[in-house]
Amino acid sequence: MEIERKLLKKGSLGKLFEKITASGRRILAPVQDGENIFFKEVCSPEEVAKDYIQTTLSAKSAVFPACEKLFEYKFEGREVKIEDRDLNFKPTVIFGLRPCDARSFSALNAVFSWDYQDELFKKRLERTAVIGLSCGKADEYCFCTSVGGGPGDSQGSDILLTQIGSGDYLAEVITEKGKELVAISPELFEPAGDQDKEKYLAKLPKQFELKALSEKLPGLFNNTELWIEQSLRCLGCGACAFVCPACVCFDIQDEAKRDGGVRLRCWDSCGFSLFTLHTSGHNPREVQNQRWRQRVMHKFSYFNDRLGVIGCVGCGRCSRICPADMNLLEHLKAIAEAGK
Amino acid sequence: MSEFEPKIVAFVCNWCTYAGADLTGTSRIKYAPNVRMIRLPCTGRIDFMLLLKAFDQGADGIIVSGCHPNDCHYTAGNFHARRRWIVFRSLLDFLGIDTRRVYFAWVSAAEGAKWAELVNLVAEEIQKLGPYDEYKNLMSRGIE
Amino acid sequence: MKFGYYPGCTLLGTAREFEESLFAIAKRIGLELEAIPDWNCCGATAAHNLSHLLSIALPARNLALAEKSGMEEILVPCSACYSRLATARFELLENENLRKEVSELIEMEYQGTARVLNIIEGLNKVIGDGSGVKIQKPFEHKVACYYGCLLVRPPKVVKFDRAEDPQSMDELLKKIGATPIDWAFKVECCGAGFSVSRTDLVAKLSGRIIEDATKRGAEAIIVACPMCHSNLDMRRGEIEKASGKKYSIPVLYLTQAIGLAMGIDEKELGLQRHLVPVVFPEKPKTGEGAQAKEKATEAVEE
Amino acid sequence: MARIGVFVCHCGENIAGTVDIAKVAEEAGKIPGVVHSVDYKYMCSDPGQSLIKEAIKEKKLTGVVVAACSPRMHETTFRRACAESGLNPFLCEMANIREQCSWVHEKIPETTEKAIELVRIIVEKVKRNKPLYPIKVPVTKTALVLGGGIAGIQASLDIANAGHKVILVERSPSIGGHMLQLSETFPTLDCSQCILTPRMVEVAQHPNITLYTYSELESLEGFIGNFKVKIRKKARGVDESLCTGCGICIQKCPQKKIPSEFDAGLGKRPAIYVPCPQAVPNKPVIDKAHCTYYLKGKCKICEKFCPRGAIKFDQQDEIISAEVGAIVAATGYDILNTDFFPEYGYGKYPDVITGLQFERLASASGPTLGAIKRPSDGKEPETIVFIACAGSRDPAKGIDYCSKICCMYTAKHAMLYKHKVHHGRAYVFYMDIRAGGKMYEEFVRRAIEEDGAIYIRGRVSRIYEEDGKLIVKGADTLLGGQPIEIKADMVVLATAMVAHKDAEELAQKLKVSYDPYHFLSEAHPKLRPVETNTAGIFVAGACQAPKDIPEAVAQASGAASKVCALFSSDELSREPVIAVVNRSAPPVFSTCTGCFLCEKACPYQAIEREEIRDRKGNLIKVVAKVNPGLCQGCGTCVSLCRVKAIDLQGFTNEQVYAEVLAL
Amino acid sequence: MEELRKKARELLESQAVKVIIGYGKGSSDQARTVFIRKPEAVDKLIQDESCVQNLAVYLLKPEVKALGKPAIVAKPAVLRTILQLASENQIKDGELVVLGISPDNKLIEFPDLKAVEDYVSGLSFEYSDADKALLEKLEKMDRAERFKFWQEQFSKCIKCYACRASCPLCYCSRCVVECNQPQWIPVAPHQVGNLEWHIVRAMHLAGRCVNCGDCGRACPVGIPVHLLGEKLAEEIFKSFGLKSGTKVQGEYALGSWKLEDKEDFIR
Repeated sequence: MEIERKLLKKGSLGKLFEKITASGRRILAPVQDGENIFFKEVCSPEEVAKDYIQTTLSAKSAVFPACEKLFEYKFEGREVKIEDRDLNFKPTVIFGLRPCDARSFSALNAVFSWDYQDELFKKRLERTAVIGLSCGKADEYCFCTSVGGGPGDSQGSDILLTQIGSGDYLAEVITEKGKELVAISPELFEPAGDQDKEKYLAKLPKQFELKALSEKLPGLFNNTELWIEQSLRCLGCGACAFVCPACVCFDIQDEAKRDGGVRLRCWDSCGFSLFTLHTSGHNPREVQNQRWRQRVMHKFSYFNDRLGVIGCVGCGRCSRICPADMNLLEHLKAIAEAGK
Repeated sequence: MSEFEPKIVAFVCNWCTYAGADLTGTSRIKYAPNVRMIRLPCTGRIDFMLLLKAFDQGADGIIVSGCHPNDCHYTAGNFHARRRWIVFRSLLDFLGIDTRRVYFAWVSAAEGAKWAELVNLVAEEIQKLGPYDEYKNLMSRGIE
Repeated sequence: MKFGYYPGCTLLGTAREFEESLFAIAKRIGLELEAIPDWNCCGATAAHNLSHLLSIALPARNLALAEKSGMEEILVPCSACYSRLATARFELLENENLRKEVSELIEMEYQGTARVLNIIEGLNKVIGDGSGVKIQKPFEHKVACYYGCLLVRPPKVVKFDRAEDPQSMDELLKKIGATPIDWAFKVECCGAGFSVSRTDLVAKLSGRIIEDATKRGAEAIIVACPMCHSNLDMRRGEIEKASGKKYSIPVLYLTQAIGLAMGIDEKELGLQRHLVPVVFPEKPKTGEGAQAKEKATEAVEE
Repeated sequence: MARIGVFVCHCGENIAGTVDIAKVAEEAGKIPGVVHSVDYKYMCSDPGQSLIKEAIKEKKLTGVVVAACSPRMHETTFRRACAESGLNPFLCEMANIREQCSWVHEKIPETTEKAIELVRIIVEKVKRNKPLYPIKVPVTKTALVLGGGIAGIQASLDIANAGHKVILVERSPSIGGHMLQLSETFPTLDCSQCILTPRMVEVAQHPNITLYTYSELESLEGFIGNFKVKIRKKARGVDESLCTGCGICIQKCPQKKIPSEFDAGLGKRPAIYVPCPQAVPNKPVIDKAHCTYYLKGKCKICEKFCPRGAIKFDQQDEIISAEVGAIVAATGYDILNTDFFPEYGYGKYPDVITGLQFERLASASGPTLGAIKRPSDGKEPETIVFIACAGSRDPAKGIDYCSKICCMYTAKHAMLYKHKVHHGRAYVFYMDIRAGGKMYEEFVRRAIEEDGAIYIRGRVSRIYEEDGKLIVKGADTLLGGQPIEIKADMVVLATAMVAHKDAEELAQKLKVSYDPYHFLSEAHPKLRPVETNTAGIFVAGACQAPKDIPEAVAQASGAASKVCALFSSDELSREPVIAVVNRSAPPVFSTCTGCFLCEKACPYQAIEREEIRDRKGNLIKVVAKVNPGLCQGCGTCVSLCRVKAIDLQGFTNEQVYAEVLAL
Repeated sequence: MEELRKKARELLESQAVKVIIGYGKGSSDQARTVFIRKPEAVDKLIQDESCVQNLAVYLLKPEVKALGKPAIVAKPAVLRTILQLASENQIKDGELVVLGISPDNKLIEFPDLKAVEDYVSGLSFEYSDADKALLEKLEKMDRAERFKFWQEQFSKCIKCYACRASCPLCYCSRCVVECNQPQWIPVAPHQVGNLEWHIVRAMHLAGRCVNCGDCGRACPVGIPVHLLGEKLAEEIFKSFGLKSGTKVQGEYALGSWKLEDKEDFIR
């Protein structure tokens, strides 16, 4: 559809929030928590964190929770009774999502609706609308521009806000969902003049050539030296995967109690040695460099080959939080520029 | 059940407290029925995880009991246990878990009466404290 | 070398010569003594009979003061003071609660870093290895080293070299040319505080000490305790009356003996303050000495 | 899938009186995995047991739960029943619904509720039980006895007479120990040597006993039933096989002034010597520290005179290896070094002696042939003072404990003295008189009343010499602490009995624990007085605590009977309730991380280290391994193990966890 | 810093070690771990306040072990870690060279681990003021408040195990959460799973943790997990007088006992 450009006054946010909540939707927005920022349910703009570059965790959990019930079961005497879970999720509006994160939904969707159609995920996604917020600044970890995104990129947002000089927002209504949101309280969305969106966006030059990277990668599989070199200081925790908006790996857990139990789906990480451990004791990815290789290959090569998207949006979280300072961007650059 | 019946789990050593509780029986001393005993060879064998699991199962109170110092059938199991509990209690308390609901006691094979008193005391105290909802409410949390 | 220094009342009074002689040799053997600022009574001899807490608090204050002014080793010449300070330190380190109680009382913390030295330990540290002391006229006399009770008891507090048969003073005296005799009264009671109230008792007890020393051929009794000194020296009259014998044997502080050996003037060592004049019989005939030596060696062989 | 059978017992009215048995059986039947659930009046009765046996066969049960009395009551009964019908006994457990349910609660629904839950808990456990088999440990039926004193001798003879091999190791040149040095023994005053020497000879001639004198334990490995020991046989300088014990060498040795250990320094001996005429074996040793040849390189007179050419100056220590199944430590005691009492002038005054020296003086075989003479001048002492508790019961500067035998031997000494020196005066300073024992108090009274020993309750403060007399200064506390001074000719100190100077080293070699005084610790102060906490090692005599002869002998026989019990079967069979460290296929081998924190925690030193190597023999990792011979199954290591690599058979993590989950 | 580089060069040139585990310049203003294997690369080594990570965590990593004998740059906390690892039979004398860094950034060399022990015995280890303040605040709270505080913290936990991975004493080949027969600790990052994980971790480190604080630093969601270690270290010192990581043959607080251990809480 044709993108509509509107103006959303700073002062109108409160009203907008009210209306959205009133419409039976919950609003998830970035909230300051000590030094961190998490997406939490809010009702007024005051609760929303101001002036941040990136949230600690992405909004992934809105559509793909860290721990999600698949079904319950109960013992009735000798019989086992299974209760499927209801898919009647509360409609959700994610406010203030960064363009990079917004793009991540397509990566997630690509996996969850690839061969098997994952009902839980799709229902959640279907009931989720995104009010994105372009980036006025970026830090040294950001590299969305190098993976096809940008500080003002609208892909994945239903409405994309860009704060302009006055402090008001330029609101680009991008999808039907976006239209619906506007329709809740059209009066708040005034016609926008010809605003130069670009000038309010962070300047973020490309760091490497994605093409060069994805061409080189397949040939590097057996270059153990490289992977060891890059991963030696990696501690093998799962933090990078868990903060990644595009990581989709999960683990299925049954939790049994005396008279029943639940089956849960939980985030998992290819960084764990256990991730590929076979019952036999054999582990195809025995050491950390193989797991690091897997992480890079999967996101920038396999993902692309199979699903036509890459598993990274350049949000830079993995590098920001890594306890061992494994800087992904740095490593990608190294590979892309190798032999140049 | 209208009135709250506390659920009490007891982890006891085979040589002193379990034998002591048998003596309570042979001496026909009555005590509150809401205690469930789990028999282990020695207090040294009682993994602190078992206490958490008991809470997971909805226990409102826990008893850990074994031989008096120097009486351990294995000479030192209870001493090791004692240290473990000193540290574990301090951790639980630091985490705000209600240590008033965890009772430690030395009950020898001869103290059948003491066992009955202990169980009754715990049953009463826990009755006063009420069900351990604080912990039980955790169970459903964090699952979307 | 530098020590903290606790004089105590006696060394400023009846035992002035002890301090005089100590200072006299100290400045010659390069030993610097810094008195504990604002020191107070050590509690001897009454405090511990009246109030245990007080008997610890008094010395504790001195220890704390010393510690505060950074002293690590405090020389305490008077053995009564030494006994009190050592006991206080021992009990404070043993007993956490007592330490708290006392430090509230004296409004100071005592960690235990400041240690107390009795006169023998102190001198041993400086001249124990024989160096640092210039012997002008060797103190070539047969001496009876008399330790008294307070220096060596109780063993678990003072940890003296060899409880009930101490040796360190004998060793020190050998260094200045003296020949310590082997005798039985090294650590016997002199009557101590009864000096005034039961002089008769003191006369008896001290009498036996002097008797045994002279009988075994000592030419001088060397002491390290003002109390012992006053009983053996000042009470000589009563002693002689009680035993009906005359004793000319002088009683010297070991600091005085060392001083003499170093050739220091008698006045500076305060010898004139003694009631029993410090005079020695003619040099013993070498014969005796030789025999004495033989005896000693035999004893060793047995 | 498990097939569990539940058998609920009424125990007449004992359980049925308060618990709704039918309901219990019915509810139990609903528990997943339970395929058979019945109740019966008396499960432990024959028909009751056959109910179980038949069900096992018919229903192909994989586990049995008997809900009845306490397992401490009937577990063995029901497990045997299961075994008889082919079910591994360890797949049977009991739910205690009598002692811990029906007998302690009223007849209310809750009681039945509880019974049901108790059953459920045990069912969940049994589902996870594994068949276990008693641990068989082969037993080497040879005992090692350390120490050839009376305790060692007694233990050796008892074991040997029961038909088992014994290796007796004695560190000195002859067996006999301190008892051989004693003159007479209390309370009977019979001659110590007369009763001991026949036993010594018996040891020497016993076909089952191998005797190594002048030898010491070098090292010990292994565990109960399977110890490997090395014994160092010190070079005697004499070839025992050639020596006839004629003694010419001893007469001819020019070096004759060496204080004799056997005479406690009162007598002299040559450099080549036997400790005493009754020595077993009666073969001399050369004391290298004093032998002129070893010191100066020439002499060899003994060699010249030896008719058999048995003198071998170049003889070397010999290491003997042996395998034994049990060990009895009977290494005895020392007496407190009396240099400890300067106030008593020991060492300075030759006439202040120890009790042991007095024994030698009083002994007919002693240096004075039994005449009481002062070491200094050989005069007969007119006045003699005995000081009890010399070092004992003296926290300030001696040892805290009571040496136990001093009261008695001091009384004996006073008597012996009075018997030999009728006109002499014997004073005894004492704290308390501890004469607990058969005829002991009577004995002391005899010393006081018949032999007129003068007992003074008080301590001696100082002894010094004056004009050839020993001035003993003390106080009589019964006379209000009145000072007492005795001019004595001789003083005897009843010096404290202390652990042997090598006791600590020995304890560490044996891996048995020892107390602060270095006495070896028994496994339980009351119930296991002759065992140590290391299975297969036993204690006898004064190495465990001060003892008199009858006690030492009794304990020795006790230890011996323990050993014989152990040797009574070829294999020793132990409850399989022990810890095991998991093992798995490469590359894991075991999840044990080899931190060995469990090693120090184990009360039985049962944790060993196993090196895992690849084919080339390169070390891959070192992991823990539980020695089934030593483990007693307390499970302390299990709850200590962070990775859960150790588990306790019969109470595995899985079983216990399942029990909790059944709550 | 220069003396460190100099020493590092010597070690590599003399082949005394194959790799230097030290700090180098990292992203933004942080330092990061570097593995120097060539003498010419030693200038990559830096040494300043930004160097906080506990490098001992790498000593037991297979990939790092594969590089050969290491020399490790060790600030006081690392020294304690090394001693603790030694007392747990994970490293032995001679297997590594310790390049000690004194609190005032001076290089200290150690002939052997005993020397490390002696040096450490002379150091005092204080918790950061922030930690002290927070500990105090928590102890002042009443129990229910404390419970609320920790539950809020743990609700953020995503079970990424960064705390475990960054901990040099979490070297178990199979962590207890990975034991699934039985599954002691729920794998799922729900409230109970998180609570039990942190309790177990604290207990497994009790008497071993040297309070380097890396777990707290590593946590991506900012849970002060290291406080648990600090609290228990205090308790253990108070109750048993034991301090982890101070002896080559250290005594494990939970693997030993004293007759007089307190039992005021036992009936």
